[in-house]
Parts: sequence; C-alpha cells; structure tokens
Amino acid sequence: MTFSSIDIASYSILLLLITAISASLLNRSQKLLITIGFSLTTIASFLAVAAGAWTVGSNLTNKVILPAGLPDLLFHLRLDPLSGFFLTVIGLLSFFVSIYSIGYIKGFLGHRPVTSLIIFYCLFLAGMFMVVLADDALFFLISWEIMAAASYFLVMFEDEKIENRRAAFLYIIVAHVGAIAILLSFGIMAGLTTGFQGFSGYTFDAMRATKFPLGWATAAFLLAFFGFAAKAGVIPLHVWLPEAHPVAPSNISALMSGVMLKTAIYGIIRISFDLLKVFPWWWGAIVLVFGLVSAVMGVLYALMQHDLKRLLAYHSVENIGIILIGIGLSMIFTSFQMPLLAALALTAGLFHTMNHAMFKGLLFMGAGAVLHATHERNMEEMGGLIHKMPWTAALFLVGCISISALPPFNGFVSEWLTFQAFLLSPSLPSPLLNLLIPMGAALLALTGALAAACFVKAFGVTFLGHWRGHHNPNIKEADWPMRIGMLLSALTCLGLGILPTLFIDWMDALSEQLVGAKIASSATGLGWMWLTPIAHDRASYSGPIVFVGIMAVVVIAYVLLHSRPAAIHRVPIWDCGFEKINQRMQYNATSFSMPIRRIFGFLFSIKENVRLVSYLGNAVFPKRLHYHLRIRDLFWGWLYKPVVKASFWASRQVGRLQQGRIQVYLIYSFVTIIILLVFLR
Amino acid sequence: MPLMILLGVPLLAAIVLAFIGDRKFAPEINILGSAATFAAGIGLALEVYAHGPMLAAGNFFFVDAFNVYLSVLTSFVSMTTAIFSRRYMRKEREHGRIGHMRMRFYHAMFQLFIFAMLLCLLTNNVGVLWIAMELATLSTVLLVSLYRTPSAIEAAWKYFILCGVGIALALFGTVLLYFAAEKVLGEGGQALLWTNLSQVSGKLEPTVLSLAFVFLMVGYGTKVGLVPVHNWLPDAHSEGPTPISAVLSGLLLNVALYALVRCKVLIDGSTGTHHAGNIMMGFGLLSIIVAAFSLLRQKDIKRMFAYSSIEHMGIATFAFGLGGPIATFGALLHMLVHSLTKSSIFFTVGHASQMHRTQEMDKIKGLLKGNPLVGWGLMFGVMAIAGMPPFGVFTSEFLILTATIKDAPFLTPFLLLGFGVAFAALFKKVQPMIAGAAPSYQRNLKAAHIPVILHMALVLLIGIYMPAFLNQWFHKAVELLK
Amino acid sequence: MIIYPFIIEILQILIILAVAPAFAGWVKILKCWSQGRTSPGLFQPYRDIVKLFSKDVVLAENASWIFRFTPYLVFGATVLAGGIVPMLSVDLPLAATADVIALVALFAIARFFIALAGMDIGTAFGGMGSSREMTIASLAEPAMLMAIFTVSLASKSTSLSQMIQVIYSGQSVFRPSIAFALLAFILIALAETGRIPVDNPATHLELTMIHEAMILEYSGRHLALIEWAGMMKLFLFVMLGIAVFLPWGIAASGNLEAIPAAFLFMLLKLGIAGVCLVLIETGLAKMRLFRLTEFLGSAFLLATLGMLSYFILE
Amino acid sequence: MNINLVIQINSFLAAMILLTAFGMLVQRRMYGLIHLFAWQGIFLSVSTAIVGFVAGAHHLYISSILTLSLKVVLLPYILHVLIRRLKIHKEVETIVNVPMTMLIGIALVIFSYHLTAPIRELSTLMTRSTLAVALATVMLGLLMMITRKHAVTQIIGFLAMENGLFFAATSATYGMPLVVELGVALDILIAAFIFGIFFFHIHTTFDSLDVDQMARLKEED
Repeated sequence: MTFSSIDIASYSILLLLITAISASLLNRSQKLLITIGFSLTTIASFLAVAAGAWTVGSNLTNKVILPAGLPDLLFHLRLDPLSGFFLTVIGLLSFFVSIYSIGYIKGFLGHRPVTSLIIFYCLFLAGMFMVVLADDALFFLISWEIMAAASYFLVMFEDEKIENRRAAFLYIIVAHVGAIAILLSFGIMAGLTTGFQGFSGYTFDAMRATKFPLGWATAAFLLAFFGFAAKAGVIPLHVWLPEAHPVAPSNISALMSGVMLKTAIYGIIRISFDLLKVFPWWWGAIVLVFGLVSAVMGVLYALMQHDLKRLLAYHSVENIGIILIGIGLSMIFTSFQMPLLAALALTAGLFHTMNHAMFKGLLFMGAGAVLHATHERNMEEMGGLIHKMPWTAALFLVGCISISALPPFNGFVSEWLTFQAFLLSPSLPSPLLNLLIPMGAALLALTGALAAACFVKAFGVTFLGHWRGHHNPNIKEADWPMRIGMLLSALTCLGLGILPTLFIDWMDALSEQLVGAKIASSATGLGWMWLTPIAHDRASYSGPIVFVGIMAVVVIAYVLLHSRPAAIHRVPIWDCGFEKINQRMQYNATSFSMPIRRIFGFLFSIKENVRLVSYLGNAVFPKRLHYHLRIRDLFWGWLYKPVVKASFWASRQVGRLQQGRIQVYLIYSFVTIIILLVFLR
Repeated sequence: MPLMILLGVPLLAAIVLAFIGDRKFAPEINILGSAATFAAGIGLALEVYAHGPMLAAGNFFFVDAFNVYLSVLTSFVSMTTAIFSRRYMRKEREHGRIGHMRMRFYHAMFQLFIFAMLLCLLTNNVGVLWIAMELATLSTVLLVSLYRTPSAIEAAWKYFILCGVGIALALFGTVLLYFAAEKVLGEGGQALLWTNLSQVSGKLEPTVLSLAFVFLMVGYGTKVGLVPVHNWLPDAHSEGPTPISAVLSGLLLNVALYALVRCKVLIDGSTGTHHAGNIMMGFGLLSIIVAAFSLLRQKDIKRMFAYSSIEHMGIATFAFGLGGPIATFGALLHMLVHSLTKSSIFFTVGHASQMHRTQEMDKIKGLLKGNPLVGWGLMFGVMAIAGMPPFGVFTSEFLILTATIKDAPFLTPFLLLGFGVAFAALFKKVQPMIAGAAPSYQRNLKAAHIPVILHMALVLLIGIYMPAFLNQWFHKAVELLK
Repeated sequence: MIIYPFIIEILQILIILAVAPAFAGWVKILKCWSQGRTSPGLFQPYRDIVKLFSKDVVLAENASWIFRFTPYLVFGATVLAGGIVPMLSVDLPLAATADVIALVALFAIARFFIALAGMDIGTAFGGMGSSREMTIASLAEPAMLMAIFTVSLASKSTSLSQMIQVIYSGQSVFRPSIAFALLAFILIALAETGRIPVDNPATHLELTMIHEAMILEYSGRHLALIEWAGMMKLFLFVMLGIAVFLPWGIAASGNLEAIPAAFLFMLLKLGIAGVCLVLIETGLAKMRLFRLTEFLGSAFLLATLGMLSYFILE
Repeated sequence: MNINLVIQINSFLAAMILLTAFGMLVQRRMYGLIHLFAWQGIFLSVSTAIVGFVAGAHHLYISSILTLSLKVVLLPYILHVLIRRLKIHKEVETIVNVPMTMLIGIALVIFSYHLTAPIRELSTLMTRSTLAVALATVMLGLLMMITRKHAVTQIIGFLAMENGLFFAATSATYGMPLVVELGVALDILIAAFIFGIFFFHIHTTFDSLDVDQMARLKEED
C-alpha cells in the first residue's frame, strides 16, 4: 500500500486532531497526559517532516480533494515543493519543540491544568500544516484562522495576568483584520477567474490558469501583502508581536516566532510567485522596502528591550525583514526576466526562513529554560546563569552566534547569500534601482552588526557576570527533554552552517517551480564543500573549511601551550585593583544599549528622568539616585492610538442615536418613510 | 398532513399550558410540545425534499425550499430554547423574579409565539402573513415586560408602539400590493396568494409596486431591526427573560426578513430594475456600520448581543439586496447559522447573568474558572458570531464578501470596517468576562448543556462539512429568489 | 604542480605569525621617534609574547569556560583569516574558502567572543568595553560593506584573488570609485583595529580604552594569544588594503620565481603603511565616543560616493 | 342611488374622517379626544357600508359592523373605564405647539395627495379619490403619536392610524378579503387588551402615564 507524500502529511494532521480530541479524556492524570500528548505531536511532526522532505527532494506534486467543505467547493489539498519546503520547516521545529515541551510543560503541573494547552497546541500545529497544504481559498482561510484562534488561546493560557489578556486581544484583532484583507484579495482573484457563475473560481488551480489584468492583480497583491504582513509582523503592523510572544508559554512562543510567521511568508510567496505570476517590478520594490524597514527598526527596538522574550520577539520582526529582502529582490529580478538571479535571491530568502526557524526556536527554548528556572523574564534581574545552567548557556550561545550571522553557523550563510544577491543588482537594467539597492545592502549590514551587539548584550547580561536578582532562588539546570530539544536544533544550526550546499541541492526543486531556474548546479560548482552562488570566481564560501580551520588552530594552540604544566590560580576579580566590587556595578541591559540608544534615539519615543536624593539638599553629596527610563514604540502613537480614538468617537456619535425617548424613534421611522417616498418619485 | 401537526401542536400546547403553566411538569410539556413541532417540521421537510414545493389546504398554505428550511430551523431552535428555559425558569422562580400567574402566561405565550412564526412562514396569503406577524409581536410584548421592572415595562412599551407603527405601515404596503394584484388577478382572495403573485409578477404595475415596497420595507424593516428603525430591538431583547431574547433574536428577525425577501422577489419581477435590491443594500450597510460602532459602548451583556443581531441582520439584508447566486446562497446560510449561534450565545449569557445576578459586563468575571461549559460556550459562540473560520458564520461572510467585491467593489471598505470594528468590540467586551479569576459573588449553577453543545456542534459542522441536502435546499431557494 | 599552492599557504601562515609582531614593533618604534622617546626596539613584542607564555595564568573566581576558550578562538579565527588574504601569490588553496564578506565575518566572530569574555567577569570596565566595541563595530559594518560593494563593482567579484587578477589584467587603471573606497577603507580599518582616532591601544586609562577594557582580566598565555591575535589583525587589515587597492607586488598565479620578489615588495609596502599609520596617529587625538558617528558616517559617505561615481562616471 | 351621488356622500364622509383626524391632532382634553375617535369610527363604518352596498361587495357589511362595534363602542368604553379608574388628569399637553402641528398636518395631506396620484389614474373604482385622504389619516395618526406625551393619546394616535389603514383598504380595493379583514380586527382587539394591561402596569410602576419618564434605556452618557 504505497503512501504518497500527501497521504503522510494528512495522516500527521489526522494524528494531531485525534490527539487534540483525546487529550480531554486524559484530564485526570496530567503527567501522563503531557508525556503521551507531546510524544504524539513529536511523531506527527516527524511525519510532516518526512512528507515535506520527500516532496521537495524528488520534486513531486500531488493533490487530494477532501469530502469536507461546501459541496460545490470541497477542500482541495496540494503538496508541491513550495508547500513541502514549508512543511519541512514547520515540522522540524515542532519536532524539536514537542520534545522540549515534554520537560517544559511539567513546570505548569503544580498550579494550572494543562489540558487546554495541549488541545490548542495540537490544533495550532494542525492549523499550520493545513495552511501550507490548502489549495483553495476557503480551506486556506479556515486553516489560517484555526491557527490564529488556537494561538490566541495559547497566548491567553495564563489568563490571570492582565498583559496576557491585552496581548491576546491585540493579537486576535490584527490577525483577523489581516485575514479579512487576505479574504478580499482571494475574492478579487476568484471573481476575475469565473465571474462568479459558480464556486469553481475559489480553487488555486483556477486562479493559476487565469491571466489577471494589471489593475485588479495589483489590488489583489497589495491586499494579500497587507494581510500577510499583519501576520508576519512587518513593521507598521508588528505591534502585536512583541506583546504576544513574551507572554505565551515559551514552547508556544518558540513555535509562534519560529514558524507561525513563516506561514505568512509562505502566503506571500504563494500569492506573488504562484498565483499572480506576472507582476511589475515595483511590487518587488514594495516588499524590499518593507523588508528593509522591518529589519532595521526591528533590531533597533530589540536593542532597547530588557525583557528577554520581548527582545527575541523584536528580533523575529528583524529576521522576517531579512527574509522579505530576499523575496523582494527575487521579485525584482523575476520582473526583469533574470531567472538565475531570481533563483539565488529566492534561495537566500528561503534558506533564511529555515535558519530563522531553527535558531529562533532554539533561543526561545533557551529563554523558556531560563524562565522555568528563575521565574524571571527581566534580564536586569538575572546574571551568572552559566555556572548553574551550563547546558542551557552553551546551547543559547549557539543560538546567539547563529542569529548574529557569524561564520561557522547557519545565520551567516543565508545572510551571505542575501549579500551576494544584493551584489548582483547592478546587472539590473533600470539605473534608479542600481543606485538605490546597494543602500539596502548597507542597511542589511547595519542590521547584522546591531544583531550581534544585541545578542552580546542578551547572552552577556543573562548568563555571564554575577547574579543581579534581589532574591536568589536555587536555580536548577533544565531537565533532559528540554536539553535534547535545544541540542537537536543547535546541531541543525551547525549542520546547516557547515554544509549549506547539501541543503541548497535539496531545495533546488523549489526555485525551479517558482522562478524557473535552478542554481544548485552553479552553487556547488567547485564541489560539495564550496558554496559558489553564481560562478566560482564571483564569490565562494566554504563552511566546512572555515569550521575545521578554526578548530584545527585552536586544538594545535591548546596542545602546544599545555605541553608544559602551568598552574591556574583562582583569585578575586582584578578590576584594576578595586576591591569592593558588588553585583550592582556590572553593566546591565539598559546600560549596554545606552550608546546605541543615544545614537538612534530619534526612532523611539524615550522618556528618561533622573531624580537625585542628596544629603541636606546639597546636590554635591548624593544619597540615592532614581533613574527611570521608558521606551515606547513610535508606531503606537502614529497608527494605533488615532485608530482607537476615532472608533470611540464614532461610537459616541452613534450612541446619540439611541436617545431613549419614544417620540424620537417615531420621528426616525417617519422621516425614513418620507425620504424613501421622495426619492422614489 | 405534517403541516397540520406542525401548526396544530403549538396552538394546542399554548391552550393547555395556559391552564397548567405552573405545575411541576409544565416545562416538560413545553419541551414535549416543541419537540413534536420539530418532528412535524422534519416530516414536512422530508416531504418537500421528496416531492418539491407543495400547496396545502386549498392553497391557503404554501411550502417551498425557502420557507421549509426556515420552519425546520424555527421549530428546532424553539425546542432547544424550551429545554434551556426549563432550567433557567426554575432558577428564576427560586430567585423569586416570576410569580405563579406569570409562569402560566409565559409558557402559553411561548407556544403561541411559535405558532405565529410558523403560520407566518407557511401561509400563502400575504394578508395572513401580516396577521401572523402582528400576532407574533403582540404575543411577545407582554413577555418582554414579564419582570415588571421599570426598564422592562419601558422596553415593552417601545416595542409595542414602534412595532405596531411599523406593522401598520406594512399593512398599507400590503393594501397597495393587493390593489395592484387585483387589477391582474381579479377579485377575492386569489390576488393575495404568493403562488399566483409570483407567476404574474411581470404584469403588475411597477409604480404602485415600488410604492408598496417602500411601505413594506420600512414596515417589515422595523421588525427586522434595520438601523433607522431599530431602536426598539436592543431594549426589547435585553429586558425580557433570556429564552425570549434568544427566540426573538434568533427566529423572529429571520421571519421578518423572510417576509421582506418575498416582497423583494415580487418587486424585482415587476419593476425589472434593481431598485429594491439597492434600498435593501443601503439599509443593510447602514445597520452593519451603526451596530458595529455601537457595540463598542455597551455595558449590558444582552444589549450588546442584541446589537450584534442588528449587525448580522444587516449583513443578511445586504446580501439579499446584492442578489446573484453566491450572495443569496451566503445570505440564506447566514440566516441559518446566525440564529443557531445567537441563540446558543443567549443561553450561555443567561446562565452567566444568573451566576453573577447581574447583566453588567464589568461585574461578570472568570467564567472559565466558574463554570467551564458556560465559559467555553460563550467563547466559542462569540468566536463564531465574530466570523472566525472554523464556524459556519465565516463561510457565509466569506461568500458574501467575495460576491461584494465582484459586483459592488466600492462597498467592500464599509463591510470591512463593519466586520473589523464588530470583531474588535465583541472580543474587547467578552475577553475580560471569560478570563481571569472567578469573583467571590459568583454562584455556580448546573447549566443546560445540551442546547449549547448541540447548536455549536451544528454551526461547526456547517462550517467544516456542509451536508448535501442543506446545499440542495439552498440552491433550490436561490433559483426561487432570483 | 598541485602541491606548491599548499607550500605557499604554509609559508604565508608562517609569515603572518612572524611578521605581525615585527610590524607592531615597527609602528611602536616610529611612534617613539616621532614623539622624541627612545623606542624599546623592533623585537619587543616578541619578548612580551614569549614572557607571557611562560607566566602562570591568574583567573577570576567566576570566570566561565567562555573566558578561557575565547583567546584560542580569536587566535584561530585570525590565523584562518590570514590564510585567506593573498600576500605573496594569488593562487592560495584557502582563497576559495571565503570572500571579503566572509573575511569581515571572521573578524566579527572574534570580536563577538572578546566582547562576551569582557562581560564574563562582571566588572564595569569589561561591560563598558564590550558595549562600546559592539557599537563601533555596528557603525563600521555598513561602511565596510559599501566599500566592498564599490570595489566588487569594478571586478564583478568579491573573492580577493579574483579582484587582484582583474586589477592585473589592467582594465581598471585609476578609477575615482576605487579612490573613494580606499579612503573609506582607511577610516574603517582605523575603527576596526582600534587605532588612535577611535580607541587608544597603548593606554590603560579606564575611561578611554575600548579594546583594552575587554581584555583587562586576561593574564599569562591567554593574554599572549590575544595580544598576538591583535597584532595579526592589524597586520591583516593592512595586507587586505594592499591586496584590494595596491596589489602590484603580489605574484600572479603560476609563476614561482616572483615569490621572493613579492616578499620584498610586501615588506616595503608594510614599512610605508607603518609610516602612514603613525602620521595619522600622532596627527589626531582620540575622539569622544559620540563623535564617532560622524567619523564612521563620513566613511560610509565616502564609500557611497565611490559607488555612485562608479555608476555615474564609469 | 346613482353613482355620483354615492361618490359625493363618500367624499363627504372622507372629508369628515380627515376633519376628525385633524381634530384629534389638536384636541387637548382627554374625553374630547375619545369622542372624536368615536365619531371617526362612525364615519368610517358608514362609508364602508355605503361602498359595500354600492359595489355589491357584501363582505363589507360585516367589516362595517365590526368597525362600528369595535371602534365606536368597545374601545371608547375601555378608554373611559381606564381614565376613570386610573384618575388620569384631563388636561393633555402637546410637545409641539398647535399651529406648528396644523402646518405639518396640512403638508402631510398635500404630500399624500401628491403621492397617491399614480394610483388614482390606475384605479377604476369610484372610491379612488378617497385613497389620498386615507393615506393622510395614517400620516396624521403617526404625527399624533409623535407630538403627544401621554401614553393614552399615543394609543389613540395608533388606533387613528389603524382607522386610516382600514379606510385605505376600502377605498383602494373595496376592502381586503374577509379572512384578512377579520384577522386585522382580531389583532386590533388584542392590541386593545394589551394596551389596557399596559396602562395598568405603567400606572403602578411610574404612577403617571407620562411617556417621558420612560427614557431610562439610553446610551447617550
């Protein structure tokens, strides 16, 4: 009984739905529920990875029509290389996070039933897998909002805290507005396909077959991009992301940051490359500009945070920006009929999608372990955790290096490919683009460097130095399932960093399907060790040699220096002879980011006030210093406050309609009759 | 034959319950009565499904795909409301808010109300339809003022006067309709039958009919609760006992919209222009926007869901006005899923307000902790009514929105605004009630779980897997309404 | 003749290890002369390194494994970077390992770990040094990339050996864009290697030191490795400048005889570079931290002008 | 009884109905209001009887008897009993002063005349001219409900509207089919009982029948 790849994928979704339903039965024994529940999700995500990897690897495309949905518009499922790739990304991270959750969720055992968390966790995964498989507008939107609704309940899991509720509410509003925008865009496309005689217009195949007029295609694209940008957290619509991800349980925020944002990227690629196909160059320019703005602003906001998970959430905004840069460039190249360059840019964007899923998932899992141990999210209260949590520290370090795009790890490879795509832009015919795109390259470099600064801060303040917290709880290392989850994703980060050519060979079917050109042959021109994007003399990078080179020199130096037994003395801190050092004298998150805050201050709304309490009122003898700093996202003031104020104003006007006196109501109906009659004559 | 049972049982039950309305087993009889009605409804539906539209009792009654699914819906929701009202009313008796006499009155009027709605749906005669509508209004007026509180009496008075005026205007419209029909079909009762009118609608006099439609629109529009004439609805639906609010919001609005759509079909047939549709779209859009924005200000939970009913009725009217196969299909589906979801929400709201002894939303907290069924029921109900996909309401909104883009793209921003604001307002109000710790003054109670679970399961089923026969009905109804 | 590139590679790594401290000594000598002080001699850095290797290591109590691993990693990364930049001949086996962007990234990982080591001990100076180092690095990065971009426009490639071959093939005689890129590169090199206008390498004065603050707590062989790596980094930046902008001495691919001549040319250019560096250092004073934004901003401006001039003029 | 004599009588009766409608609009005393309503009922039933006799539509006789019994005898009696029982003070003040109400009334009559113009050309019935009066009576009834503050006067306005509708039915189509006529009469009867009960409730809870107290349910805060 041969299984096609889509059968495996649908079995994994089925398994998830069964787990969700059966979870409520095991309500009594919570411990058992956790282990069984999450092992089932692990199996399900493994199945999804297998299906996805098989599809992309051997470039299959198969379709299935489910008997569900409206009789004239049944749910169509389709597993082609594009959905296969995203299925692999989502499956892989959910595989790691499910293992991690077995350990992490045990922390909730004491004071909260976890049944609802597991049910919605399974629905959340099932929703993501279905979004990627959907092949018609109705099923796509249904799975899109199942994913949104499930993650809404997950964000609201610890609902006694006020910021959870506020974040969940903000999240569901932005998600729903985005969904309506996507719905409108599908409506336009479906309308143009068959002119609404029947329901057949809604299937993606019908949309692929139609040639859309430019005006309507632009409207559809802009609506879809707005909708998906709201879900991906692109800058003007990102406000929910730094609110929702920190408050969710860490394994959920790992999944939300790691892969849920990727479903929005999948949506943008599916709409622009697959459904609309022909598009003018300025679409790509829009995506590129939004990508750049998100990247730079995302990292700058991240630098200002002192809440670990909020910092990671803002970094998701930055990395989504980098992915959009790759996609934007590839759209520009496609519109100028340069398939090979488009394939390179697209591969860079998709490679970064996989990388971001891996290291962001790892970082959130690490943050979860830290939160689990110290019950503290504020970095100013942590420090010196490397001594008590060596495993978590080492794995978190791997995540930090990868996200800062540093050589041996995967972050660098995708950012390097994006740079190569930028460097190819001078071959574009339009002179204006030739001048402007390199500016984007500079902004991307700035983002990379700022990310490195931010993660030195994050790792340094959290794990290094002395413990800064007032009370010091007994911190225990994360238990073994959490460590395994993190270790696996760390190894994947290293593997992708060292052997990028294998990954690019595997995902080559993707660029073939979307832009019609393969770059695998040129990318591995010099052999599997060297990654040469277009031509080997143009640019080349060899992951394995860099890793082996550094390790070789390190080992040689270590062996040579340790040939003679030289003692190591442990002494109190030198610090230029200053003895009375205490843990409050260390640099913390706010002080670390002070120089950058001073330089880029104009981008935030900063309220900083210093209050000095001095002996007998003489400022020369300070007793205590109160320093308060509040950094707020500018977009709250520009975009969201006015919208909220306007809607409350409108509702006050509408409230005046209901005055309570019956005569007024009678006048309303009387006037309505008169007006209608007048118009009629 | 099932038609006779369908109408006879409620009437009989009303009379019986008028005498023994307060005995211990009175609620059971009430449930039995509405269950029998529901069974008869299914029988009638099967018959129509098998043999197509049929006339009964010397074409006094006329049953086709359009009104048979509404009558099945009406009987089903009245059954589940009866189940809910058994436990709800017993709790109200314990709280001492209802006396002996009023309980008998309540049960009798409940059954009479169902009879009036079914008569209104099934009758072939436009005049009898008007009378049934008037009877439905009168039977619920006193129910709204059952608690005798000043605001209840005020709400009932406004409901009585405004709907009375509305229906009077509708009568004038019916007179004009009859005047135009008499010219073609001749004297006597023949001129008022839907069947004859629809066949001959091409030859009716357009100017008189459009004049008649204006009066019918404002008249039945008042009963549907469309915005300029909606003011009675929030008061009436929030002051009466919850089962009555559920039935009012869920069913009576549908019946009024059914009557309106019947008239629109006639007018479209005769005038041939899209005027009637445009007027309905105008009213519908105005309702969506005004209701959505007024949701933001509500303090009373039942009042908020009354405004949500105005918004959803606005959507259905807009879709019927838009016309076209997909929009009409969407509108029919919307009427079905809206009444199922809204009544289920009113059940959970009833229990929630009983648990906290108040309808103030600021005082209702921690429902999930207090009573999980009420908590999750309300949460899923609100998600469904706000149009979140797995539920059926999204499917209908999906069809209506996509049809609007094709036929009237410049209206989509208003629809989008309405949906977005309503969604935000609903979640802003409901989320504090669901989440958080349970307050001290919260008394838990045994909730009537069958109706809530039944309704939400049906809405979820329609959202994910639409049964084939239901789809068949809608397509037949769409042919009728084109 | 397959093995001879490997010989050149090994030769090149040996040269880096040997000549780097000499170059640092040479710069120190020039500075002493220019400031009228007697210099400690060309081989003083060698003596320092050997002395430090023999000393015992003194570690802070709460130093973690990162503190002890960082010197080895920094040394390793710098040596690998040294293997990539072509100094004597163009065909180096390691040349294909990384192009200019990857080279900059190698320096970035070294800087990342030094900054972490700075924060590991938990003193105010370590934190301050790391914070300022990362700030300067993030301001220098866009300018560096724009300079690379401008240079790669001419040679349509970012791998160093390819750039040299293009310059050898004589297409790019003297171009304004390359000139602007050179100026920008000099400013960035000063910032990256922590020379005078940005950071004072000689001082231990708490408030002004940036690079020194991070390696304050090191001692014994760890300090030796880091000092050595620092010297090599300075040497490599000069070699990178030479390779990209004035590569004429480097032997073309294939001819072995030119290797000794290339070595002499290299020493000559190093001497001249040392003189220029000292002139800059004595001429300027250390800038306040927040004036660095204009310094690096002007570097970025120069690089962008180079890129624009490429499109507009050439 | 030739045709145009009947038409003259009919239009005379229509004029009297219109006059009573105007009278009720401005009448201040409660009892006067009820008497005017009764007179309007009488004119209505006579006109229905005549139309029924002339047009040979014998079911109209039943309707005119029904109207006579309901609107001339039963309803005024109920109102009298209520007023006496609930000791409603006799004076009835209006929101808008009398001349303004009269002006609006006249405007409404002109408008309904203008409105029913197309129907008049179409209608072959002899009573087509009275349709405009019927519509005017409906509009005036609605106006009366809007301008009055007292619950009883609102109900009388509502009943005046019903009279107008009934008159429109007879003048436009020689009366609706019998089953509909009976139904309408039945509804009006039930409505009468309901507003009786209401008056009793309002009086007990608000201890006055002024409609303005009932303005608590509003959202204007």
